[in-house]
Amino acid sequence: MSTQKAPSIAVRGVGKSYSGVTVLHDIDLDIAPGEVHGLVGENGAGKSTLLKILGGAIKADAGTLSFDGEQVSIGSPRDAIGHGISLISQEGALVPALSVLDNVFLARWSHRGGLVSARADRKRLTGLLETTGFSVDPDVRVDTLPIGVQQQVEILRALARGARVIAMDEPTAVLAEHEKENLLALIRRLAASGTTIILVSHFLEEVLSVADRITVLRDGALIRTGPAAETSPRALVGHMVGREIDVLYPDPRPVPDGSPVVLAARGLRRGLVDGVDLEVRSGEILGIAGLVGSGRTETLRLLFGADRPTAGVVEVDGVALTSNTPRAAMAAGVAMVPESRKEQGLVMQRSVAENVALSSLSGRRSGPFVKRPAEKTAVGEISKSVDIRAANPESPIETLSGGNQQKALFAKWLLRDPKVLLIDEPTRGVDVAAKTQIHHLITGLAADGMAVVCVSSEIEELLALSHRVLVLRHGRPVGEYPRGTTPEVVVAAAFGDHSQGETS
Amino acid sequence: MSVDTTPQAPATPSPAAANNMSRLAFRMRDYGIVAALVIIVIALSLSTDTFLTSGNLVNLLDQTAVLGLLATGATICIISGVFDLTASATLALSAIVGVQVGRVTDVYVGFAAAVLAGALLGFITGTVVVRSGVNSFVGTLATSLVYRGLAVMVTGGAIVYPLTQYAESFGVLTWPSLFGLTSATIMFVVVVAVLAVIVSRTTFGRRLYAVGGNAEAARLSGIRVGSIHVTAFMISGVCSALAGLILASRAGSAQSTMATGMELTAIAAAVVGGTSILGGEGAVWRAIVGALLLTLIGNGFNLLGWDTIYQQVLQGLLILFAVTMDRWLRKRTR
Amino acid sequence: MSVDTTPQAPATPSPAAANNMSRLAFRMRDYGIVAALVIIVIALSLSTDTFLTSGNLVNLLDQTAVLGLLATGATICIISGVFDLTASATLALSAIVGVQVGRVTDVYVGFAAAVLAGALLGFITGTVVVRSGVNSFVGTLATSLVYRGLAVMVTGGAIVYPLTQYAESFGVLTWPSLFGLTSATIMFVVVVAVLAVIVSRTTFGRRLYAVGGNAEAARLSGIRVGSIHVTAFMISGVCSALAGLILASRAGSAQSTMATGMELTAIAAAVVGGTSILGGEGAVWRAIVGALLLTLIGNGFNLLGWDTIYQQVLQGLLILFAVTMDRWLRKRTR
Amino acid sequence: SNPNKDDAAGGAATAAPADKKLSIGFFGFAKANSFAQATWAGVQEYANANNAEATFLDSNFDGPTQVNQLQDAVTSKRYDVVIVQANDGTAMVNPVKQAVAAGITVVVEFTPVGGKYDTIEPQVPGTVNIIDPPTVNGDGLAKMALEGCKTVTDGACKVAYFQGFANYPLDTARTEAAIKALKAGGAAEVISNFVGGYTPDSGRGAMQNLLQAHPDVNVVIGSSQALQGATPLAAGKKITFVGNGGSTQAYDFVAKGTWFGTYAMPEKAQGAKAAELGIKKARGETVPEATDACSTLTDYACLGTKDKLAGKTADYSD
Ligand SMILES: Nc1ncnc2c1ncn2[C@@H]1O[C@H](COP(=O)(O)OP(=O)(O)OP(=O)(O)O)[C@@H](O)[C@H]1O
Ligand SMILES: Nc1ncnc2c1ncn2[C@@H]1O[C@H](COP(=O)(O)OP(=O)(O)OP(=O)(O)O)[C@@H](O)[C@H]1O
Ligand SMILES: [Mg+2]
Ligand SMILES: [Mg+2]
Repeated sequence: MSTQKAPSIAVRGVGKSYSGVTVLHDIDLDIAPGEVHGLVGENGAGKSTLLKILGGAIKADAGTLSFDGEQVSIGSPRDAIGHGISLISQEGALVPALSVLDNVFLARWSHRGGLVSARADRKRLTGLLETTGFSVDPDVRVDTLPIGVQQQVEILRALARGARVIAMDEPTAVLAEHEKENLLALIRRLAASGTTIILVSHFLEEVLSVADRITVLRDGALIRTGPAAETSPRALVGHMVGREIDVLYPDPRPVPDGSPVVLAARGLRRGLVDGVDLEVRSGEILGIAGLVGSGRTETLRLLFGADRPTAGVVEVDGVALTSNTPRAAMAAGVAMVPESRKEQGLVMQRSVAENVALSSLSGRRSGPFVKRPAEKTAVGEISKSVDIRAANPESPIETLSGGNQQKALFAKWLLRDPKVLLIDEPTRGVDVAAKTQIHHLITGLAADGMAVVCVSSEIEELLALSHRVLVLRHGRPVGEYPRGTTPEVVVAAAFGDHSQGETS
Repeated sequence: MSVDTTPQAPATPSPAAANNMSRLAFRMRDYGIVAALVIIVIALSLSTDTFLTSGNLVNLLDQTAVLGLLATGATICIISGVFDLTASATLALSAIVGVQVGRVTDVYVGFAAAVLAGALLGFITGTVVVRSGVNSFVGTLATSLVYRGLAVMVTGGAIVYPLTQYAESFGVLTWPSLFGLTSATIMFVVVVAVLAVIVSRTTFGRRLYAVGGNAEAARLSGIRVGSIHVTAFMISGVCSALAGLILASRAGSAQSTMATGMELTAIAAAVVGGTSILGGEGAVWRAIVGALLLTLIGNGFNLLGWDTIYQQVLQGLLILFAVTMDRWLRKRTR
Repeated sequence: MSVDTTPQAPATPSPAAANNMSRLAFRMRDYGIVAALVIIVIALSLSTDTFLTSGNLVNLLDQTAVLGLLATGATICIISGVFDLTASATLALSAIVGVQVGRVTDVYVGFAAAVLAGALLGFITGTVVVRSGVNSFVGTLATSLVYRGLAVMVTGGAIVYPLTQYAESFGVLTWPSLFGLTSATIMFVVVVAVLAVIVSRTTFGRRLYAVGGNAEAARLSGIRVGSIHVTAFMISGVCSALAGLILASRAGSAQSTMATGMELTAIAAAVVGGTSILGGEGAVWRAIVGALLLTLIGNGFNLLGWDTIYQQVLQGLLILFAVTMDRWLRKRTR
Repeated sequence: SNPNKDDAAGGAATAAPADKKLSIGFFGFAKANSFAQATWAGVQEYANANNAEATFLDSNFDGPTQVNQLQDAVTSKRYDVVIVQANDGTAMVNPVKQAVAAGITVVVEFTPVGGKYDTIEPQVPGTVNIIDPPTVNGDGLAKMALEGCKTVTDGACKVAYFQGFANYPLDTARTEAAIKALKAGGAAEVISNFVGGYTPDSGRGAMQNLLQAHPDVNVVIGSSQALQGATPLAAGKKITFVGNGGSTQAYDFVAKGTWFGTYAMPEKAQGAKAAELGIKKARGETVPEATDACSTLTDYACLGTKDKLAGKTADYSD
């Protein structure tokens, strides 16, 4: 990729605080050229903050950075890019109305005398697509793409800049299993060709498999840096949370015999979704698997009435929904944790408390007024039970770390105490400990009789949580597998290869 | 008027001292524009001996009433993510309706009819914007042309008056009342206080912010985005109608060109107060601060008797000063 | 003027037929407002025999020139995510500068001075907005007060004229020229065509869209968001200055109240054309379509001889029709 | 009941001694307006010559601003006499009442305060009027246009009337009066659906469209500014114009014969007269409550045709 050799990076005494709250403290870190450096830690540990400082997105309050022993000042993203550092940020940094092509080469367009040469860019993109194995239509607006594909666009952009250092903030969080593998392979190839990679991820196995060394952050402090070969997931978790915890998947309680069907859908169709039938019983967790773009998200949205199906019915407790709107679904006891917390889930500039309370406002009012003490109690309790770490529930939710935002989104829907919970990517961007908490939460809810439909690109998680897994391909169910099926079988089905498995 | 939700004690008992510090900074930051207002008030009190007289303060509030009402309506719409450029046309049309209905019935019935007309026009504006799916800026712009046109058609381009026997009681809003304030001021304060409570304390208020902050997230949370917008337009319509009644009551008549262009001054007041035009943020008290600031600057110049040739320049600079100060206080503590 | 980037053949050889179909729908969808314009043109051609005469078309373009230039400036600012409410004040101030400089030098030097003044004022506006960090809506509103005030101070509130010996050549922009079009029209077409190419084809144009679409993403990509905004304001300033020269050339003089309020008509034209006020979308040709549509409606009414009392209502309804049609065509094919 | 009413009566001004320097506030349309500047020149000249000092309060054509300015002037007690050139005659009623109540001498100049456009009588008790009612203005324009018809056609005369602002009550009243008088006076056709506005540019647009729709028009009436933009388009055609306003440009067009006439108010004289009325009243002299500006200040009732304007110079320019 790069012609210049990647530099060695030395971070010394870097610190950062927001309105008096320290989020990074005295960080010393050395990264060797061509190294893959893993960065792990709980939600809110300060990983993104550190990356943003390296990428020039924010300025550190204290400390210095040097490249190849030479101290540099990075005051802006321009400076960082100038030094060959490219940041793929957690929140995503695409320009919605521009095409894939324009986003990949953002501010680096090929041009002749100022006139953009789309042809040259197209050629460059074709090359990049070949190296990465991604496939994206260069001409569509990026905001029409699923987030998985958007993530690929961001990766392509970092590569297009020929960066010598690429800092990736949870790049795999939104990718499906096989895409993750692709990306990890890509990272290895890049490292082999001399690019330095800093990788933030909550998938410890993944970090262990690809990183040369791993740094653990906790509460803004650097706990330890060491070779990946000398540690284990268990040890890492220990460092991250400061105590031993159990990160095994909980087993869902078996669905009681004769448990009634709560949610049923027949012949759902719209756009990509081409005839989905499903049934979920009380106490059951139905997993939906599939490749990116297989229509999993679309299906959940149709179940919730977020989009109006062109054909088919959704029934709750045997009664068809009165209309295909979120309101009707909610009235019938359905809740949905959407895929993208930024676009569909949260009102970013409002407070944590307001966001959590939003979908259940009517439950706590006297006349037109919000019962504020009741709200405070309810929000406080639910926040505790999903473990939202916010300094202040009144601060804007955009100041929370990604994982904590996800937990707030979860809390918002649990406050409604729904009968049916539809979850799209339940643990996207959530740290290991919290992930386990969410898994326990989901199985616990099912054990209490809730019907759960869960979409996850993390196949292990999906198989561990679900009583049953439905595989979608091109918007159509292509198989249903009972608990205990191996990941290989499900992935094969998702790819359209049925030879390995049996439909139950 | 009431002030926005004060943050309560933290739910998590974490680092308390740092927390309180940041809480204080957080509050300060939100009141930068108030500080700017206070600075200007102090400057005026020191440099004139007429500014801090009760007579002038009564005037000041009276002068703020119309703009304050419109700015409140504008703020509520902006919080919910829409602009209402029909405000001044709605003002004219409802005032005309008020006068005309008053002619055949009674002044107070006329007033009530004007308010109803304002609500109805707001409902129509909202429905047009929501149904057509057109951006509210251009949707309400077109609608405002229609309303102004209707006002011309209803009046035939002339001025309409209450019947002579009602002419005096029609001026009721200009009469002095409680604490020597004019009735218009009293009405303004009461209406704005009620709206401030609605916006900051009710479930509707919460929904307003959610819709303006992220309409899709709000919709997926079961909020009827369309009806929240329609309601915001209706509130704005009522505010416009009340402002129209104040103007009509002062003039003793109504006409189709009333308050032309004032919808923009209202939006300006809202934004000067610190409400973000991007939606999802802002507060009713900010509308009032913005309206007061704009009125104050004019009032100050008049009292100081400075050459009007420099007024505009200084006015512009003062507004820039106020909003920049607000902005910097906010940024520093971010 | 040039039309937006046409999508090239897809790089991925995927389902080609479906792709072409959707590409076609995609185009249709983008030109809803043009369709609305065409419908109105056809209606006017059928209902009057004067509309489709070359004389009237020459007039129409001449009448569109000023609004078209301002709308282009407004569109470029809006694409980049800012509003320029100084447009009409900049227009007045630069026209005045043009006349005054012309008095001591020569008409054409004066014209050049006006354009320079427009660029300079745009630079100042942009710098004020970027540096203060204030929302552009209120920042430019305040700045426009300052500019208008300066215009009053410069002229002492009087009208300024070119020297008598230059009076005739000062009217140059009203003279007929190529194809019988006025010089003002020619200038308008050339400037707008150049700007359309800049916006749709250059890297600067791309940066403009990127900054307006997601300023943070643009910043993270190393784009100097501030200087893009300043440049947008400068372009808008130049457009205003040119519009001001046309108006001054027609009037044979300049004064501080020129074109008051026209910045809003310009924004309206931009938005009617289909540029989103949220930024990051839009095109120069849309500004022209919007300006043409608004001018056309006025022109049509005059030719039809309808009573002015119904004009506003019908104007509002026609604009609503046009933008709603545009909107629905877009939605259907999404 | 209305408590305002009582103090309204109590505000009868006490006469100021002749040696007291009086302070005059002139509430004009806008500083950036040459018409208002002409008024101002008259006011200032008379004031300076008669032991008074005048100030121009610039409302910049904004109705509400002017209301606040007058209200604040009453508070600050800065002026003994105010001369009001109202942007919005109805909105000014209340502050004018307050000023009268506070014992300030109020002179209403050029446009009426109050909503009646067909009378010179004061509409707020206690004020002094020197105005040119819009209906009188409209009648005058029609009268000149009908005269003008004879210079361009022997047959039926087609007259176009460019409105000022579309459907502003003041404009409406003037337009209606003019149309009525034109029809009564025998104009064959009256075209009144064109808005010419108050700038050369808007006048130019209106004229372009007019010539498209009615190439056979004989006489065009409009504001002097609008006609300035319209006139060049009629070059070589048998069309004459009647302007509304006595600017230098209008005088020139009339003198050259391009226009048949213009409604020419000697505005500086009107300003001086207003100042005279105000100062005299404040010093306790009796002055007429209502003065018709045109018939008092000119011997040709503002109907400025070529012979009437010969040798006269305009007070302001457009
Ligand atoms: N703009 C901001 N204002 C205030 N606090 C902030 C801001 N940005 C981040 N924080 C706080 O800084 C801390 C560290 O956040 P950061 O995003 O670096 O965490 P993270 O390790 O990336 O977490 P996650 O795994 O959830 O993404 C968190 O407590 C967060 O709430
Ligand atoms: N590579 C791609 N390029 C362009 N569009 C794609 C691509 N993959 C999927 N899509 C679009 O994504 C939409 C369906 O995605 P949907 O979100 O339902 O799938 P998903 O399986 O949930 O994927 P994700 O894991 O990204 O959420 C369809 O509109 C489809 O056309
Ligand atoms: Mg993070
Ligand atoms: Mg999905």
